[in-house]
Amino acid sequence: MDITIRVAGEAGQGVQTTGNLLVESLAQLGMYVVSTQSYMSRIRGGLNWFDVRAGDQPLLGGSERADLLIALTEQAVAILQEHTTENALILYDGEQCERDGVICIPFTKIAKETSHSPVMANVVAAGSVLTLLDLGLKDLEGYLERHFQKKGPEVVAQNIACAREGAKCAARIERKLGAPRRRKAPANLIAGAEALGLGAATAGLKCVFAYPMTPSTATMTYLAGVSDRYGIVVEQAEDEIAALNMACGAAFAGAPALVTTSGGGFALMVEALSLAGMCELPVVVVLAQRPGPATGQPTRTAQQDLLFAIHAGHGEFPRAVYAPGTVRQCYDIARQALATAHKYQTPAIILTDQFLQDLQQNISPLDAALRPIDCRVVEGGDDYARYALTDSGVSPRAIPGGPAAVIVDSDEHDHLGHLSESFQVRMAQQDKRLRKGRGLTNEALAPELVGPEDARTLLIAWGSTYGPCREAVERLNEQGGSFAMLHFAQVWPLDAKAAARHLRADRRMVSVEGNSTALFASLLRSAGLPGPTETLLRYDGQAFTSDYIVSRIQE
Amino acid sequence: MDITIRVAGEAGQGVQTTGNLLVESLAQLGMYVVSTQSYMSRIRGGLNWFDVRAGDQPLLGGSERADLLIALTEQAVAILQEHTTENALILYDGEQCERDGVICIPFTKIAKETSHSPVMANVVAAGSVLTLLDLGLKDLEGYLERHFQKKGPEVVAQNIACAREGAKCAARIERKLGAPRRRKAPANLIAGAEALGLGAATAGLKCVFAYPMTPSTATMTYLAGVSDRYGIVVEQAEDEIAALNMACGAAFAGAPALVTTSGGGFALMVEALSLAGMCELPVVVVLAQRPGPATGQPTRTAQQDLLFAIHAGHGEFPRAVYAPGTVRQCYDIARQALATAHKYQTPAIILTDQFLQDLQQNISPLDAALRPIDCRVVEGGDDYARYALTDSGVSPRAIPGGPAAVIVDSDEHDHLGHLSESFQVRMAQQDKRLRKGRGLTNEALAPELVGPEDARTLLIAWGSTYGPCREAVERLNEQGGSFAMLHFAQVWPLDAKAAARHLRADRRMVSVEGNSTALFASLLRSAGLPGPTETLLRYDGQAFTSDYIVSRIQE
Amino acid sequence: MNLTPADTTPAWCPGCGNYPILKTINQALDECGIDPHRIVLVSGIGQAAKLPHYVDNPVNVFNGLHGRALPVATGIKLANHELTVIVTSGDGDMYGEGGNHFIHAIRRNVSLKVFVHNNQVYALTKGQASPTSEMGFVTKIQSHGVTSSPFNPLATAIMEDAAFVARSFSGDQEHLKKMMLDAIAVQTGFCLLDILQPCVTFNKLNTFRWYKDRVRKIDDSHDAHDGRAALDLAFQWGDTIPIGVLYRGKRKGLESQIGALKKGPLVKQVERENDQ
Amino acid sequence: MNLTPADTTPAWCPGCGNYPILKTINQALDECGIDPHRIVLVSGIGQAAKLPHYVDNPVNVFNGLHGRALPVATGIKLANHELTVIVTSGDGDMYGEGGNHFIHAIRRNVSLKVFVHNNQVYALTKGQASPTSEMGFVTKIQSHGVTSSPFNPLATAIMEDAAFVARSFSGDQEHLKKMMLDAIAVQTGFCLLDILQPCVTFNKLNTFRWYKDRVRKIDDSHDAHDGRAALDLAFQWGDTIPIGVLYRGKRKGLESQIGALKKGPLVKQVERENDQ
Ligand SMILES: Cc1ncc(C[n+]2csc(CCOP(=O)(O)OP(=O)(O)O)c2C)c(N)n1
Ligand SMILES: Cc1ncc(C[n+]2csc(CCOP(=O)(O)OP(=O)(O)O)c2C)c(N)n1
Ligand code: SF4
Ligand code: SF4
Ligand SMILES: [Mg+2]
Ligand SMILES: [Mg+2]
Repeated sequence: MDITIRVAGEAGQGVQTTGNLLVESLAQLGMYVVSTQSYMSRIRGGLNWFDVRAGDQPLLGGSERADLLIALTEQAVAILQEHTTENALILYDGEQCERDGVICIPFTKIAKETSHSPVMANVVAAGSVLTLLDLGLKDLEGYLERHFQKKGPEVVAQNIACAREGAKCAARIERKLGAPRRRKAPANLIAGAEALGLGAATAGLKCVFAYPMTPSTATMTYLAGVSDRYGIVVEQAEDEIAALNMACGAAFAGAPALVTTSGGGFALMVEALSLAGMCELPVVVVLAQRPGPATGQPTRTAQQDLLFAIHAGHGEFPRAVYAPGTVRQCYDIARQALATAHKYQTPAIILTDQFLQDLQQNISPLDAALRPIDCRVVEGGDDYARYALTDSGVSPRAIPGGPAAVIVDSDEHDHLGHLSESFQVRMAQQDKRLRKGRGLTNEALAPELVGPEDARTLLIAWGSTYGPCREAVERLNEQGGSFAMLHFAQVWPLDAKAAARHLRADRRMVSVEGNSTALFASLLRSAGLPGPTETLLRYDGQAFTSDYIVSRIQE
Repeated sequence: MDITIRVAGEAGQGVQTTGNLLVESLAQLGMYVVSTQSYMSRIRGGLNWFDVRAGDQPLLGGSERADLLIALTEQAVAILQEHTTENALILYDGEQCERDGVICIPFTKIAKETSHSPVMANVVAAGSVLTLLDLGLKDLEGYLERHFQKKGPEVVAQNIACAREGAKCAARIERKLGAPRRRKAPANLIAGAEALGLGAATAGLKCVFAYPMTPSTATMTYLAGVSDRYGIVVEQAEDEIAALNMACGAAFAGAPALVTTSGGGFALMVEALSLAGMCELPVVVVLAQRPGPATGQPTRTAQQDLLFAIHAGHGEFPRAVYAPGTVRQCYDIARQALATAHKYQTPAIILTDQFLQDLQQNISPLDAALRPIDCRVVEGGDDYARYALTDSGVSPRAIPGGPAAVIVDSDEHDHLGHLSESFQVRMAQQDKRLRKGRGLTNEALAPELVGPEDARTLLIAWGSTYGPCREAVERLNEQGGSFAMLHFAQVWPLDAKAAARHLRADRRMVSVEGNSTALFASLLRSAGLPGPTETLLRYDGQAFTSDYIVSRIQE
Repeated sequence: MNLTPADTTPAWCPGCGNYPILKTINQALDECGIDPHRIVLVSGIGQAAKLPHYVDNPVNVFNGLHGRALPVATGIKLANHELTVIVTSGDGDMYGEGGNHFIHAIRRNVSLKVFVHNNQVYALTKGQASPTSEMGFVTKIQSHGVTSSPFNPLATAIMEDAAFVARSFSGDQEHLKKMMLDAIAVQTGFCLLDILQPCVTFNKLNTFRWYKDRVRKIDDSHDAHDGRAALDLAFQWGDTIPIGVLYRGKRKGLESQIGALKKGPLVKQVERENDQ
Repeated sequence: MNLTPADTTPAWCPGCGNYPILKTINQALDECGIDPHRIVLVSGIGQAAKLPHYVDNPVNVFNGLHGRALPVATGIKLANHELTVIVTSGDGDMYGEGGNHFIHAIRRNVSLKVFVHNNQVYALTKGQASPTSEMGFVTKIQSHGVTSSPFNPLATAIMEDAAFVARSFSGDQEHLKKMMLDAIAVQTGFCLLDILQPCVTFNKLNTFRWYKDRVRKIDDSHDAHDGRAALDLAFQWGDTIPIGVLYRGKRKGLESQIGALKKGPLVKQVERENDQ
């Protein structure tokens, strides 16, 4: 059993703080929680919402409809009321509301009266919600005590008073909401954006070069926050071109480097991506997708940049493209991408998106200790050849400062790195670079099958749709369906052999993608794999949910 | 019958002038000629060559080996001697040469003696060559007279004297080369780069924004040369980003605009390409390919940017990607690209490459008269909506300055062009944009079949390999083979129906491509078409020739 | 879900310096005497760059990519040099991502009116340092404070001999309107108007008060044709910050130096050719 | 076909100003006292940018993309600030395609030695105008002559308070060497050395003679810490062109302001961590 609480209001009204307090409180209570966000490209006004979903089983995605809507504005009620479940409760932060079925609890007013300031309205709301869920205030009060300890006993007392006022109001409401059972779910919450950053930081990342761009900025900001702890240099570049070129320079000189950006910024990095391919530099690009073309819907989510990322850059060079599906995978794949980039001395790209960046989950703690990936280099000497021909295509890498002179060149070059006009040298070097593709393919992450091997319908998913798809499969199977999901956390190169075992033309295969032209389906076909027989696409800027998939798949 | 003359020497030594004089002379004589170029990325030194091929039938590409090598340096002999045909003649511009089988005619010295300056060495060489081909000097002399008339009778006389001296030396050589028969081939020579420019200029192009980059600069320079005649503004941008954004601005304001670039510059244009897709602006990008990744082989040829061009840009938007195969197609397709971009208000890309840019042919004159494509706009009024929803996806286009306020936005926008956060508006506009893809697909150029419908082997070609492939097919069929070629001058969207008629899995299908990973083969598969059974790839930076294809296809 | 179909009412915070700029530009557009249909507002991306969607008059708008307003505006001006092309942009948009276009557009001296809402911060992306942020300015990214020295747009424009270089303050609407009208009135060449604009949400250092206390109108005695004097003013940034017209250059605008435009705007030629 | 396997002998025209620059840099690298293995030469693309392949000493080389030498060099310096990072670039590379990095690298004051071979033309692409081409300069693209005013790199660098701003001339090797050594000797901050370099093939206007007749060494009395005086010198371009050190700024270099680098270069930390 699970329940979805939606906090909605204008940007700047505290939607996020309220949501965060709720999700933290419910996590403290031992429930499994996720939170997702929906916001506009503005700092004030408009309509944003923050969804908190809590359940007695691990949850992986959001819901289409809320069971409890906490509306901070009338507009929020007006627009979101019809997106609630049948018996939903709607609380409005005000003293009266013209709409039917809306319960008024003036959180802000109560906060002002109780603490002489409106800021604790979120605590009032939390008190109301916990009461409506019949969960009691004990844990919330404990949390508030710990959290505000530093600010002194008065602040703690005010907070607790606010929570109790909220509870009092809610106690008057007859209808209650059933709460999920309390489990021993992990208490610590982490978002995809942070898990990605933590995975990279613990893998030994040493510099981040970035230009702010939603929804990648969250990772950049997270890394700036932990930079002192892990000894990371975070440099804000003048533009994205500079960012990736800086990363190329740092990688050349021996410091593991990463850039964060979104589609428009990635577009500007494409030339330097090709540079990294040519000079064989280990760089990682975090490409947090949002709907395009162009500026598009800057704060929404999408999976439109798949083929762009795979084919970006002039010329042909090997690369790895990952697409984590869960918060935990964000952590693992950040590490994996850095390791692959270093092992194969070539760029790796991580495709994430606004949905996954903002997705918070309470999962068992991710290891925050430094466990650097292998990025050892060779010493080299007078006869050092940066691009020595090898079977694997990978040449021993030295860095400047040691006994070898390290020479890299964006022109075609010989084994020493000097520019060369020789056709033979060109062939030898291009073949060498391409040979790395073999190793990359051998090590490609196999797609993960969830559900029965012989399910009649296979949902094909990649990247952030993991959660919604997996939940959908489970729900559909509970309803007696025969569904499975095949999820790709690496989209290039593909582990085609493993995929082929599941992609069988004799069953219904539905490609579930956050884009309008079924890009992954096309990728599978181009790899000679049986293409999906159907597509289930969403490209309005909103994230998939299991609700959405379940309702569309049965059509 | 045809013959290949190769002029080779250092950059700056006059390889190109000599080659040009020869190809012009042979064209004047009524032969069918082509010339191709091979040069290094430097202004002086190294080894460049210029191939002139003349025949009694229309020719479409170059040769691997020369029948007559005119070496301006010893190094040219040393390197290129082994790339001559069995009974080839080798002339060396010097008084002695250590190598066997080399005939010394000191062109430069003769020029100096005859005209007191080395510049006319090329005329001496031309005199020798024509004599070796037993063609007489009459036409050459006429040509020199016309050409140097303006410089006065003395210069003309000196030129003629030089030619005669060259002829005299050659007359002493016993072995002669058979010359192709003289036909009535057209006299005027034109290169792919120029035909592209002329096609665009006569189609009504009004501005060119570009940043120099080999091998696209030739088109930019050609257009600068004819800018006064056609009233074209040629603005050199500070970088490629500026170039395409300027073109977007100009297109918005109503002036047909084009940019020229190569892979690295195109990489920088990718964000603005997406802008053109979003704002629905008719812009044309000439992408002259050279081998990558990165700076790669800046003066060589390649077809590596196919999938990059097709998928470039974040988000999904319609585009047309053309790949002319012949000099004449360069002209036609420049026009077509401008027309398509305007009809569908979306970007069009022309993929050409160094080989085709430099390829000169004598073809019947291209129409140099202005015949503007349809780029009429509507007037609009107070209620004008730039992005009105239509069945075709194409909205009536107005431009600023008239009675309508024209509003375009790189954010997702409503029908008026104002930025919108509405999910419905997003869907409506994304669907509208994508609907243009239907029209684009319906109008896609069908691939051209050359050779018998039921040939046992089908060569699949796109872009500049047209000539070499077609010649190879003809030669192979003359030798009793069963070959045909299917050539795509448009690679996106594909005319899949027309292609499917020829792409039959029951025969040998060889994808002939100037890249290392068979990009077009992958494109065909992704379109659900039967992929080629084999590939014939060249990616050393040199152009395909029929020789190369014939020798490899029989392997 | 039925969210507002279009955002044509300002999405700015209460108290934001962009409001008075919008108000003033509305007045300036009204008063400048130019038919709104012959005006194009060009912008990039940022809080400031949203302005074109909010103006009262039915002007033409090209709201392009972050940092790329100038090349777009240049293309528009070359296609139809009879249009008045006004760029409205932020400090990040114009001097950060768009820096290369800024220095080269001035060299080109293309006749644009460039209004930069300089709030010394990246506002739309929630408060990172911009090229004009003060040294020491602390943000979530620059957590130990900005270490780069701020970019000086006015000095750059003067040094490059722009046609018109001025500064104003969103808190002095009268002055701002005058500067806008002055810029619009310039016949030929590149016009830069840098506008100090408090961002109440992300810049707690350079507040309304902070600016208010420092801005001082440039003395009437200043000769805007004197480059050295103009540069001296451009370098003043401390207890007093000069506002007003710092510099006026004399070079001709790009459009008037191109042969192909002598016969009239390109778009007119397109029209003629298409009608034949 | 067996073309030369690698191009490590200069591919320049006889008489090109790049030769004396190469010769001088070889000497400077010899004489500066720095272990060549601790030097990195970074370049973009162009005739000038090929230089790193030709130097005598076995230094480290990153020959990157056109216009992008500065960000690459910045990344290198941040990864290992114990390296001496020298950028060799052309006027197109540095001030055209790379213009945005130029203005922001100076703001950042990252400790690089930037040598620009300024031949006032795009040579490698065969003679188009560059940002420093003179007005009126005729090329196949600028067929009616350049109309933009030339970019002034020295004034820009002075205005942005670079650590070291100098000009030299490839025709005066002694002076050039001194300038190179001076730049290399600067302990911290961004160093710009703009080198006038005749291109005998594509620039028939600014020839060796043309430069020779105009360059004049800056007087010993000039105080390089005086920004105004330095700017005055930077604006001199006509019958006399000053060469020498125009300006010395006092800001600390970027690397010395970053906390994470206090414990030593990042690469050392990587090494330590990998060894554990
Ligand atoms: C290529 C690209 N990079 C980054 C962004 C994200 N972005 C949007 S606005 C902005 C900064 C805006 O700062 P400024 O121009 O000063 O405007 P303000 O919001 O302060 O008015 C950034 C970095 C983008 N849209 N495109
Ligand atoms: C992105 C990109 N655009 C264009 C080019 C082509 N290109 C190579 S060098 C060059 C100009 C070089 O001029 P400059 O830097 O002044 O060097 P010079 O050759 O004069 O020494 C250009 C435009 C390129 N390599 N990459
Ligand atoms: S964030 Fe700053 S610039 Fe943006 S609207 Fe708010 S106050 Fe204005
Ligand atoms: S073209 Fe100019 S810059 Fe290049 S090598 Fe020749 S003289 Fe030097
Ligand atoms: Mg700002
Ligand atoms: Mg140059």
